[in-house]
Amino acid sequence: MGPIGENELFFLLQGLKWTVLLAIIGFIGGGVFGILIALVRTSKHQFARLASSGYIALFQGTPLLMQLFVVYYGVALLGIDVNAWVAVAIAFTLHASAFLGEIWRGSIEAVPKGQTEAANALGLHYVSRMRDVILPQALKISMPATIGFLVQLIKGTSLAAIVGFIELTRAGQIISNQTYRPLLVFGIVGIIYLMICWPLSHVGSGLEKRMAKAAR
Amino acid sequence: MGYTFDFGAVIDRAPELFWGSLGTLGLAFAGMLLALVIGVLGVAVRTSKVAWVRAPVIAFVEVVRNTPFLVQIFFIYFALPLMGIRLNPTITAIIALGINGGAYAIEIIRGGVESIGKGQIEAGFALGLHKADVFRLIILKPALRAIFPSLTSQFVMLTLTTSVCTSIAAYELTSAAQRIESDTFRSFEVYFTVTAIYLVISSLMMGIFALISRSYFNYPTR
Amino acid sequence: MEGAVLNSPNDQSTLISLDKVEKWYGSFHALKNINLSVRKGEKIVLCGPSGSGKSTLIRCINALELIQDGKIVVEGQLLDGTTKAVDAIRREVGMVFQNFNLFPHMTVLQNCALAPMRGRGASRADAEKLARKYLERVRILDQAEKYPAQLSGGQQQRVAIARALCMEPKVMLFDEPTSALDPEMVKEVLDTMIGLARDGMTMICVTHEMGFARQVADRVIFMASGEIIEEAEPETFFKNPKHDRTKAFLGEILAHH
Amino acid sequence: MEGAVLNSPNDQSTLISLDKVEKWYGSFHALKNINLSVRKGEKIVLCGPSGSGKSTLIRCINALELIQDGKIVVEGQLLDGTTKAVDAIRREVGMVFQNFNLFPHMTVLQNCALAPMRGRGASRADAEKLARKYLERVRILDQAEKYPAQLSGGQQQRVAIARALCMEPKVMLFDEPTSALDPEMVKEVLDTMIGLARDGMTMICVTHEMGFARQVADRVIFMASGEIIEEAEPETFFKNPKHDRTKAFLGEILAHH
Amino acid sequence: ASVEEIKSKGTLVVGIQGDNAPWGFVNSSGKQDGFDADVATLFAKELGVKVQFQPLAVANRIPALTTGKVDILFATMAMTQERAKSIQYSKPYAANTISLYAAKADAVKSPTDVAAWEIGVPKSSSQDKAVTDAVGSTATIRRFDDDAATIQALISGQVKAVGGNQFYGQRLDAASSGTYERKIDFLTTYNGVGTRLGEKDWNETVNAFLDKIKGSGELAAITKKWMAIDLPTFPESIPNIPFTVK
Ligand SMILES: Nc1ncnc2c1ncn2[C@@H]1O[C@H](COP(=O)(O)OP(=O)(O)OP(=O)(O)O)[C@@H](O)[C@H]1O
Ligand SMILES: Nc1ncnc2c1ncn2[C@@H]1O[C@H](COP(=O)(O)OP(=O)(O)OP(=O)(O)O)[C@@H](O)[C@H]1O
Ligand SMILES: [Mg+2]
Ligand SMILES: [Mg+2]
Repeated sequence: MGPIGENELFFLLQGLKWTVLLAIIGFIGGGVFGILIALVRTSKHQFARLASSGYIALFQGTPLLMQLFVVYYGVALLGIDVNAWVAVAIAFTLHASAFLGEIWRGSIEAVPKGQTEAANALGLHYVSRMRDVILPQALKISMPATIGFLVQLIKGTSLAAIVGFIELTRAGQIISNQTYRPLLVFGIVGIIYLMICWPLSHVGSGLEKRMAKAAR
Repeated sequence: MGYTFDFGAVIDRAPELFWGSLGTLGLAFAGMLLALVIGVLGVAVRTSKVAWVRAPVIAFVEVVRNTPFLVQIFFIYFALPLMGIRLNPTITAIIALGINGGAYAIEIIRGGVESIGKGQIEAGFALGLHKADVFRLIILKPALRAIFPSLTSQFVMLTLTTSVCTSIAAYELTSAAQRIESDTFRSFEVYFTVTAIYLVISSLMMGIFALISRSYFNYPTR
Repeated sequence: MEGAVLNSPNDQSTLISLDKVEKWYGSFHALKNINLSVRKGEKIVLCGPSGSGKSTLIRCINALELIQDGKIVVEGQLLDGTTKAVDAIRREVGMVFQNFNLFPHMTVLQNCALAPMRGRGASRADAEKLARKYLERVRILDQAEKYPAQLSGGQQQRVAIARALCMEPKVMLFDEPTSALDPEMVKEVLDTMIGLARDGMTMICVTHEMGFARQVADRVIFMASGEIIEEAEPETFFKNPKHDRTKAFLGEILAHH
Repeated sequence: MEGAVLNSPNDQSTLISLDKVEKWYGSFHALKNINLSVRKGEKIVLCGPSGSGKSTLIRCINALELIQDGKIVVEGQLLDGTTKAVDAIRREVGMVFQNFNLFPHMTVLQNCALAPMRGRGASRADAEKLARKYLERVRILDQAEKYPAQLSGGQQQRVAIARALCMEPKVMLFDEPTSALDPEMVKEVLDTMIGLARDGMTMICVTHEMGFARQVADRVIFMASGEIIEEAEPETFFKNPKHDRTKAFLGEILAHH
Repeated sequence: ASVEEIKSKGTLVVGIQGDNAPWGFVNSSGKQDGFDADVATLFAKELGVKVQFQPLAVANRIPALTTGKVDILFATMAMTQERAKSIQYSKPYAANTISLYAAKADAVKSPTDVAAWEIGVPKSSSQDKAVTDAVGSTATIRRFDDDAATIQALISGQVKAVGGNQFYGQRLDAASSGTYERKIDFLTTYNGVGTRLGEKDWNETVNAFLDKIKGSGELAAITKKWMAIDLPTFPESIPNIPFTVK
């Protein structure tokens, strides 16, 4: 039963470092593949649509913890040793791309058909149609949902504890079990999360305001 | 590695998994309903023109979205009793899920509301409708349609989040699984089985939402 | 007798008045010193070049735009952004938008039945009966069960007109109500509007249908660059326009037809 | 000389051909046995009552609607939903939508510069120069930095026209391009279109501006209920309509004006 | 990997608990510490290799061993028949007494007195098993993630009693001095070192090592250091839990 002092706070900050790194991996992997999933999911090809909706159902529908577990331990059962970083990168990318893909798919479909038609009538090819016309409008609709998910992803990095990362939540648990002050420790952990997630919300509403300039 | 799978032990405990699944479904549906109510009411207030009306909702959203669910559920379960409010694990779990899901739902739905053309709102006012009617009859449905996949995703996430409720000893699938695992030590078998059950539950959820979407949002758009 | 009703409304009270109204969009001066007063039963035609502020003006009358200076009074109520009665006023003022603004998630019938049900508390059956009546008037009853996205441009415009008529308002604001219609349909819709005018409805109509202006209007108002340039009875307006800008504009209309 | 260019295009090759085209929206039969062939440089005016299928027809030519039966060939390419070259064809076919479909997140200038930059790979500077040229032609260059939501109805329509012209296409499809304009502006826009016609552009134009039809069209096509009822040179069309439906329709136009 | 392979590799990967003070936990300077850590360090010294700790959660201790992520478990593994089917236990090297703790004000003499109570335990722990066996049919068992949450549940009044081990008394006293006391002792369990089934070399090496430190007094010293108690007496055998590979 100990007090919460400098040492403990420093330990939490060490955890924070991992949290941030893991979140960055998730953002990048999820963002890149999420866009791909969203585009495939809204494509003309029936098979591609079906495959991508299966992908989304699978990786949205199973707990991230299980995905991590399967990638790290399950693959090891097959005799392939997976490095913890690789496991985390794969699992987070699968998870985040499924969610972001579905969020963006929805907002792409929410852009009025007339916009696609106008882009088509201008003879724009697929890439330009998406990049210049559809995605900017879709992004605006999806912004609150996207920020919401990224914030959840930051917090979801705590699950990486199962493959041995002592990130923020795990560090909090450890300290809680040493000091027997779960409320205080998790209160501090909560505040640290608040401090790293808040800027993200802030960036989100800033982007929203910029895009609102062109509101109809 | 010479690991041989043996699902016998897991199959023996099928009834527990079944009741655990029902617990998860119950928590998920109740939490979702509460989240939807909070989301819709919250967004009505959140999109108000008056700053001091918006402020509490914004604060609620920021605090709840940016702190871990575990912290929230711990707070309700362990800290509220110190202030004289004692709730049992199931009620605690539902409230925590509802509040957490509600905060995300408010923001998601707001995205939809803001995608509605100004002309729609003006037309509603021009017909002499009250603010509340304009929101309820004119904005809400197209707004929900615009963000429905995001909302579905959030609710699938909420369904999976029910597993955290095991930490305050609420009865659901993960706690059943953990018990089976600690009794049998068939970790892989238990995890695979539970993952499959979660997949079934969330596919069910996605299916229900797809059905709602298909019957409720089936109007054509330009 | 009809002519008498048409040209001298029996009630002389002022229903709408605008007094030194100024409207800015950011740094763009959209309405400049607008003074206008409309008596009960009066019909006004508003015309002028594209971008001259016609839509802005009628939107202000329905409190859809905030003004920066001046006063607008509708039915004795000052519109100043805090008016509690604004919903009640709007219930008496029907409006047909230039771009229709139909509700995409409601069928044509639901679009039209909405205001009677929610605004006046009519039963669904009564509201739908009323809706059918006005849909029939604009010859589009056969499309009652379709959604707006399934209609042609002209059909949408007629639904927008029917929807506003279903409010059975005291005042109607029309923003180019026949722009998307073919000549046959233009005639039918104008005939409907003439009928309304005969029944004593107050009307402000943005249009370039000069036949309609001649036949129905008590006054024609010509706007340019946010200002009211000229205001006169149709006869005088068409025969002896005072202002050069008006002359040029009318020259176009006459040459064109 | 101008008249010669106008009435007998020097190239006789067929640019667009529709053969027994049938289009259904669900159970609604929108286009019935449409046969039409347009030579290079030809100008066609399409008219007919509201809901008769005019917009649907020109949308089919740009492959924006799938047809259920028949064949559409544009520039030698069969449009059957699998055509690879459809983007390339669309790059040669400009279109002005009845409801404009401007891109709300881009300024007027960006709306117009997009196609030249992305379709033809022009540099930004060149594309903007082109955009300014056509914006000037429709008298709206002063609004270049505004967003569509900040424009009046007529201004939006002119931007839509400028945007299509910036593609400098071989064929233009106009869907009621002057519906939201005042008479002065109508004249200016029609003059612009006459200029394009003189330069040999192929055009299909949905319009009820009969002056324009008389002055420019090689053929006038009259549609009703999804069918082509009558098809003739303007002179014949206006003076000796064959079909009763056409006569009734034209009667309205003439009485009306 | 065999013992010989580890010796030539020079590093022993030990699976250990990361958050179960004082058994095994990562201290706030980020170092693995605790009773198990000390014993494992001695073991590595015995083999002449470096020790590398892999902190594990309760749930993934056995998978980490069976998939070869760790070489051996010094992970507070209470010896049970079921677990003995998945891993090979060594001879016991630590003991754990499980008791019921409740407020002094509540009179409890025998398990029948707690019928209809809500009782908290850390899930999947030995306390869980012991309390469930003893009163699971009459009382409501609430299973929490860890000791900290279990103790907090008692302090918050969410449960009336908790099933705890020998450390709970001092922790409850620190939280609320003089309010709670030990009521009933259920049983004592023993911890063993875990190795993979059938790997005779590991089992024999560990048993020999344990005998040695029991004899030399090193284990007693470590026990005193972390638990403030004398070395318990260990049973020679436990039914259905073999200490050696046949
Ligand atoms: N939100 C806005 N921001 C900036 N300028 C605007 C905005 N809305 C309208 N304007 C400008 O105000 C002027 C008047 O617009 P208004 O819509 O009233 O014109 P109008 O007379 O109805 O024209 P039209 O006949 O083309 O519909 C136009 O020049 C337009 O560009
Ligand atoms: N998506 C749809 N589903 C069902 N019916 C439709 C759909 N789109 C159009 N229609 C119907 O097809 C017919 C032809 O429509 P179209 O838009 O081509 O008419 P139009 O000749 O352009 O009329 P207008 O002059 O009013 O614009 C109309 O009766 C319309 O109701
Ligand atoms: Mg206007
Ligand atoms: Mg049309």
